Amino acid sequence: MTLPAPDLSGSIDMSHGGGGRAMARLIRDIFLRHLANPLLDQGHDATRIDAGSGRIAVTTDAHVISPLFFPGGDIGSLAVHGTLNDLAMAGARPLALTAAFIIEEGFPLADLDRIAASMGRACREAGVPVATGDTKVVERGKGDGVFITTSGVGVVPEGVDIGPRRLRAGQAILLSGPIGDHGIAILSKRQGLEFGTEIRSDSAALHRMVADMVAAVPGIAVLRDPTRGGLSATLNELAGAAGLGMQLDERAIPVRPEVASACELLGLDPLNVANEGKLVCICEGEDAETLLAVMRAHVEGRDAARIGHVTVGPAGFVCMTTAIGGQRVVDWLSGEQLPRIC
Amino acid sequence: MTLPAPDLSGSIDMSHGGGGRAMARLIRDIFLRHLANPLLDQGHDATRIDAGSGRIAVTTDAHVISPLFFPGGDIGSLAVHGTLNDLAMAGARPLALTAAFIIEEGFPLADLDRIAASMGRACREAGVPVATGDTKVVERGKGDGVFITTSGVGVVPEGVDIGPRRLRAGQAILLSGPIGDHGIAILSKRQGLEFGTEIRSDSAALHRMVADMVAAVPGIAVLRDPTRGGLSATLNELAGAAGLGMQLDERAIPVRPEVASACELLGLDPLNVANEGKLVCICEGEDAETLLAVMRAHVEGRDAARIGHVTVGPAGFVCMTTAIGGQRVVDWLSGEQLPRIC
Amino acid sequence: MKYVDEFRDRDLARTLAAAIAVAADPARDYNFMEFCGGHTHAIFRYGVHDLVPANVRFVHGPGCPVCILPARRLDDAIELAERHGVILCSYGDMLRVPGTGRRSLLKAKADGADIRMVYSTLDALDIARANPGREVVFLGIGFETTTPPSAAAIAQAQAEGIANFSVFCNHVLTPPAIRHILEVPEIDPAQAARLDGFLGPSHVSAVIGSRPYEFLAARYAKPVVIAGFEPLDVMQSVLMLIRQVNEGRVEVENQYTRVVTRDGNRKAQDLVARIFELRPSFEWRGLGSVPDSALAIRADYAAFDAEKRFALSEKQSRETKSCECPAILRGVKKPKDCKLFGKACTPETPMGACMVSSEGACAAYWTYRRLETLAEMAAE
Amino acid sequence: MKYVDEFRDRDLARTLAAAIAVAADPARDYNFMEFCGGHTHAIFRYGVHDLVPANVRFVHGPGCPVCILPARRLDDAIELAERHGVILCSYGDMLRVPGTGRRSLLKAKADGADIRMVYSTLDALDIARANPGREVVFLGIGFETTTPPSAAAIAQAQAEGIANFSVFCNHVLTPPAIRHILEVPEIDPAQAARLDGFLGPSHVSAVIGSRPYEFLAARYAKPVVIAGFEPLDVMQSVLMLIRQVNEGRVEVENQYTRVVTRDGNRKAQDLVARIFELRPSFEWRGLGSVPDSALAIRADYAAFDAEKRFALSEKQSRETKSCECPAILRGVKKPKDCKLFGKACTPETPMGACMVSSEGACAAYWTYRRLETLAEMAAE
Amino acid sequence: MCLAIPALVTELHDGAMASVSVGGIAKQISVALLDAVAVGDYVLLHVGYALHRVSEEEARRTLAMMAEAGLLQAEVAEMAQTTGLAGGAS
Amino acid sequence: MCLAIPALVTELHDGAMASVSVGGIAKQISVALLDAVAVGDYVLLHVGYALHRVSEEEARRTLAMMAEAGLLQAEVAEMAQTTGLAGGAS
Ligand code: SF4
Ligand code: SF4
Ligand SMILES: [Mg+2]
Ligand SMILES: [Mg+2]
Ligand SMILES: [Mg+2]
Ligand SMILES: [Mg+2]
Ligand SMILES: [Mg+2]
Ligand SMILES: [Mg+2]
Ligand SMILES: [Mg+2]
Ligand SMILES: [Mg+2]
Ligand SMILES: [Mg+2]
Ligand SMILES: [Mg+2]
Repeated sequence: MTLPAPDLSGSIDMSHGGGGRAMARLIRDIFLRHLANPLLDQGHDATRIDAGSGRIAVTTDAHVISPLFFPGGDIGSLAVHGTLNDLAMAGARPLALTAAFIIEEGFPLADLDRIAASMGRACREAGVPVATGDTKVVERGKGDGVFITTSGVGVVPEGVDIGPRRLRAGQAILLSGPIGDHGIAILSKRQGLEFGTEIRSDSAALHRMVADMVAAVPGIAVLRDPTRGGLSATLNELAGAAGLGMQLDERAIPVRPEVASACELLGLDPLNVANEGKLVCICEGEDAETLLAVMRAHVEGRDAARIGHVTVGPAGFVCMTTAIGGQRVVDWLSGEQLPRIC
Repeated sequence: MTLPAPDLSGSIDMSHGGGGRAMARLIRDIFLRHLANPLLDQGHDATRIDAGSGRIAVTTDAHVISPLFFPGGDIGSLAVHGTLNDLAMAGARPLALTAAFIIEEGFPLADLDRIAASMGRACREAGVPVATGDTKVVERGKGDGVFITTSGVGVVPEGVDIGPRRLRAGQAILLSGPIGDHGIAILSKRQGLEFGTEIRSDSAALHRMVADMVAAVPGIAVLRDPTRGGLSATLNELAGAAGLGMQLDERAIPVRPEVASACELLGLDPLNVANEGKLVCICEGEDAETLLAVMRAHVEGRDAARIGHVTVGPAGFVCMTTAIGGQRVVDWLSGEQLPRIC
Repeated sequence: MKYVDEFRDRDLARTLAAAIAVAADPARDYNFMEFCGGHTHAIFRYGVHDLVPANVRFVHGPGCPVCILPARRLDDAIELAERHGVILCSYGDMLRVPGTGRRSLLKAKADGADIRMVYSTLDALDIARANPGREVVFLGIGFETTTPPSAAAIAQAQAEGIANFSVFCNHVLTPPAIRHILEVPEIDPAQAARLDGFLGPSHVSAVIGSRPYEFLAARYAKPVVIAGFEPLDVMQSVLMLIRQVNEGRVEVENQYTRVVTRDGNRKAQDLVARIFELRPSFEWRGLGSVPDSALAIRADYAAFDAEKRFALSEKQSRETKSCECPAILRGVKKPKDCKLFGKACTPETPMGACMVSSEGACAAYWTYRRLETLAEMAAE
Repeated sequence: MKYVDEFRDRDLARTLAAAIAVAADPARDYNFMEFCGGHTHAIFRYGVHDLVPANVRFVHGPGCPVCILPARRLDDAIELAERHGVILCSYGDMLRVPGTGRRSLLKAKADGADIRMVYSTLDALDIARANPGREVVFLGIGFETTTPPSAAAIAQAQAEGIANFSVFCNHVLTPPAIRHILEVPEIDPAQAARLDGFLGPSHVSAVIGSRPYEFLAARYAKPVVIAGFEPLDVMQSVLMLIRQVNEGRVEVENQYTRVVTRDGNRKAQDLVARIFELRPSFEWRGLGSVPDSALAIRADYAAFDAEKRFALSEKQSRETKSCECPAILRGVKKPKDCKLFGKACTPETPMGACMVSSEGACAAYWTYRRLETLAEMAAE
Repeated sequence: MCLAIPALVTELHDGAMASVSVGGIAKQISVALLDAVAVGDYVLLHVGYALHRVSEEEARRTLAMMAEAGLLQAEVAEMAQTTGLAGGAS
Repeated sequence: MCLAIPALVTELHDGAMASVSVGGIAKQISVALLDAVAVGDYVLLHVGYALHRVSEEEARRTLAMMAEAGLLQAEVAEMAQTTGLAGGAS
């Protein structure tokens, strides 16, 4: 599909969201150009997908990140990766995505184009199409550049049954790589917190690695991507849902030195910082090495590590042996993560 | 599931979107309370659905309406209806919805509760669950109360094949009822345009009526809901996609007297005004009466009418015999619909 | 809707069409100028063309206050919002009109200017009351119909002491514009001779009455019918014009008797006279500088005059090149004569005001009749 | 990370733990007050408890500038943002602290106040430069460590003539607070006797040196070790205190020699002395009114003093009822002694500042050690 | 130009304001530009202001003339006189 | 209290500003509170300002003392003298 390059010198105005021709042109010139695929080309508000038989998985995430462009990605690639990963965390093979855009009046077309191009690239690399989309424009001061909500549908292979009910004491807790890269990459671009050093977001699609993991060990108990709220939120949520405890070893949890430094500087705990290309896998202890090997064979899991295990109790608590050998509770993040001076 | 009534006296702040416990509590107290269902209760970011076999349909729409509450509905019911209808327009039986919320700092919890309650009601009435969701909070001045993106998945019955490729000259164009109610209901609540008279949005779920229509006439060529951009946008899009023409009869198109009056007052063309509970059905001429009868048996299609037919040409043009018997082109809305004085 | 639906009746339209067909002499042409965009809109939206013989032709006049506002005045309005930081209140009609460099109020708004659409000057006053710390400027456009509401707003602001409210006045007058078309030879020497009569502005006459058009019959020997804006009003008025022509009468007739009288609304006229005074001349897109054709706010009310309150810079304002709006507004060209029509210029990318105003001739041809227009263009 | 990672080494921690175990006399208790929240944080985050014998106890002091700021001052800050419409710049630490009626700066922001988190006074100055039409107030909190950056900002604003910048000064001093704990009998007569020594503030001493703590040894016969904030620093300092106690020495020792000297940073001290002067007394949450314990901006710099620029109203400010923060800040109660702990009061719904500041004792017990704490509470 | 529409006055308020019904739509408008407006009057509404009264009788006459458009020659002349217009030259 | 962290000065700028590396993170800070800061110095960074120099030698000594914590009695006294502190009463 080769359309002539459109004029991208202007900016979005309300007419781009009015439902008329200006919007149709915007969709053709930007979204269809970058996201073209046979499903989207059906030209329907709702798109048919051949799921074959089997169980399907659906997911949705609204992406509201600021800044929109950051080292290692942008809101477009992030929106694709985030939703692919949520499908993968259900053990599902992603079939298709949908994407809904809420764009602020005055947003530069060139930036939108760049974002859509990045989404298209991420989709092609992942081998998963955007099947349908939607575009709304809001008045200046009623949005923040662009928000993208992506939803996803996938098929769950036979025999895969992933969820917190499957947690048992003694299971191993694996982490696919160093934590905190995404959250620190974003913070490093926020006004007043800028770093000169580039810390890249880990934003990445994990479904291929997960497919291999599920193929190697169909009985994986839990997969979860520690995004907003970081590793601490993910593990606390799981411990709470399962009514079990967890015991971590701080020294086993990989954190890049620059990320650790940034956390020291801002008074943050890396355990609370968001990731966008990492997963937590909980499995029987005897499967841990197999799964670590599978993960390490993928670039996304190169630094995978076993970071702890599930315990009978204290129920709902995540505990950790600290660097110096003491004990602490690993709590949820309280409220928003704020840099601090004390 | 009976949870104690939560405290709804406060308002949203950034911590509600931080990924920590405050957010978990918000989800439990408001979203789970109103939207609880076995799928959502899986507690996963991605939810499994048993689709059986067959083709599935997916859709997404971002809802950014202002005001959030309007006669005949609110953003919550609208978000449910809009997405159910998009699935129905593919001839699909809706299986599940997802809902992603972008909430502005300072938004009253009580309003959010009211919206979630309305979504829950709409879902129960429709018999379709919200399978998974997501919540983001943006700073004051970077949102507009709340935006809701709903996506949907459905199954397309065997033998149903709906799409603009199926259009043929001679087919009948049916409309399920009077147009313009939704757009005028919204405008009537905008600052400076208030009417004293209550015009109610037509917001409604059409999938049950569509299921009956598809059962009665599996060979329906096209179904489409004339939402943003109104009937004119829908028909122009179809005519353009099919490379055919359309001929309408202005006097056959139902418009409520109050809606017609409001359009006169504001200088709007009812053909350009949004609907949220109407559909256009294009079918073989011989099936028209059958389908009209099916529609009229539903409250949503009580005033269904045959409003025109597909023509060979002029390709891509929608023409109309006017009230006085002249001819005109029915064009897309240009840009945003603005009230005018001239 | 009373007084509306009855005047869109298909049976009555057929009766009138038959009468017009009988009355129109096939041996000659009838070229009637509808001064008003409102008539243009009604003719196209209802397909009145299709109900009159081909030799009865409509010539579209300059009666669209949006279309005739030159780029300079729009650029000034944008400057008020952007440089002076005022809340600029405008009727919806003006928002998409391109100024210099095709920049519109809507684009200025997207770029951050505080531009608000209002339905009435009453709303602009409300905005001024609600924002005492901000300057609120109402962009006053329109003919004699729309001028009294601007006058009323200024009177109200004075009575209440609303000190942050002012009007950027662009109100214009219809009779001088019509006279200009007929009188100024450099506009088009053949034009005056070609026109067989006028459909007179009805809502303007609701305020000023029909008397101000009597000069047309008296001095220029052109039949006039003050014509309502519903399609049957237009058809009946056409019938009345044809009969005047056929009978050699030259009169100001009034088809729109349910609203228009000879004297109009004296109270509104007095209020306008109290607040406004004639400008010596005003620039009209298409017509150029027309003497005594527009209003300015009197010195007594200078406090409410945005032109006096804010220093507006000198500008190199320019209309879009090769846009034929000017000739179309004078009635000497049709949209099909513009090579941009339907190509570079569409309602989404308007090059001229005639394409963006719903009352503009280009917009009407595009929206309601572009099939025929594009076919004619291809044929030529 | 150099000078950080080495001081978190597990093997060295074991060595120190062994030495402490050997040194600590099992026949007695060691009650050491860590004045600083920074120490509290390090002890809990690294589980230093688990590496010292049970008879070595940490008593948490009032060294958290967030915790000791009374509701009244926070209410004043909210008033500056809401009633005076200033841009209020604050370190992230203050945003969630509840004032009267549990209203925080974050809630005021959600309700529309313009409150901005800054990382440095440098950023607050940038905001003032970027918003010349707005008043920008920096909420100055902190001990001697954080005071020089506020002083530097005021000096810079004066040098540059940044007229819209001011500081709402809540800077407080550590030595008077420690003296107050030991001296004022109505606070708790038994307290002074119970304490066996102090872990002295290390970053405060980076600025003021160790000399200002010599009175503790000299006048109150309490051993002091100026202790770094890394967990090994704390452990080594504990060992040094135990040895002083065991040997009957009463000295000011300096564990944190890599940064602290006896004299501190004279340049910073001079700048602080130029801009600020002692307040006769200041209200501390927990300690009440403490003489000579806080700084105010000198009259020479009144233009940069938010308390002088803006009229702050009289208020009925109130701390949350039955919050035990005051007693906890004096070291006479522990979080488990508060019946709200973990029930009504959690970090998401903090009833007192000790729960919201990361340096607060309640937050530390909740975040890192609530298992044990809740168990103890259940047992009692 | 000048979108205007007939409105039925349903209530009069202070400050020369009135409630009107525009084909069933209730709206607040200004009647400051008209004298002696009464409930039950139809007025021509433009940008929130009543510009002129609408005459029921004249509307009826106009419709009647349309219905008899073929026979109308005589009546046109009559109408012109009645309304005091048609002061043409010729 | 008072979150502060060691930073390596990598570049000096006008206006008493400096570039530092905080464990590999580049950051602009103020050195207005210190005299004669040089590239290669480690400083203690707090809320964007360098508060004090960090002494490499003292850090090494401290770590060495920790490693020999069991044997340290004598050295503590020595350390106190070296730094001119320990002016205790007793
Ligand atoms: S078509 Fe466009 S460019 Fe041409 S005359 Fe009309 S408005 Fe001007
Ligand atoms: S637990 Fe909460 S209420 Fe109790 S003392 Fe601590 S901060 Fe105050
Ligand atoms: Mg859709
Ligand atoms: Mg996600
Ligand atoms: Mg859509
Ligand atoms: Mg914004
Ligand atoms: Mg996830
Ligand atoms: Mg999700
Ligand atoms: Mg839709
Ligand atoms: Mg989510
Ligand atoms: Mg807003
Ligand atoms: Mg649709």
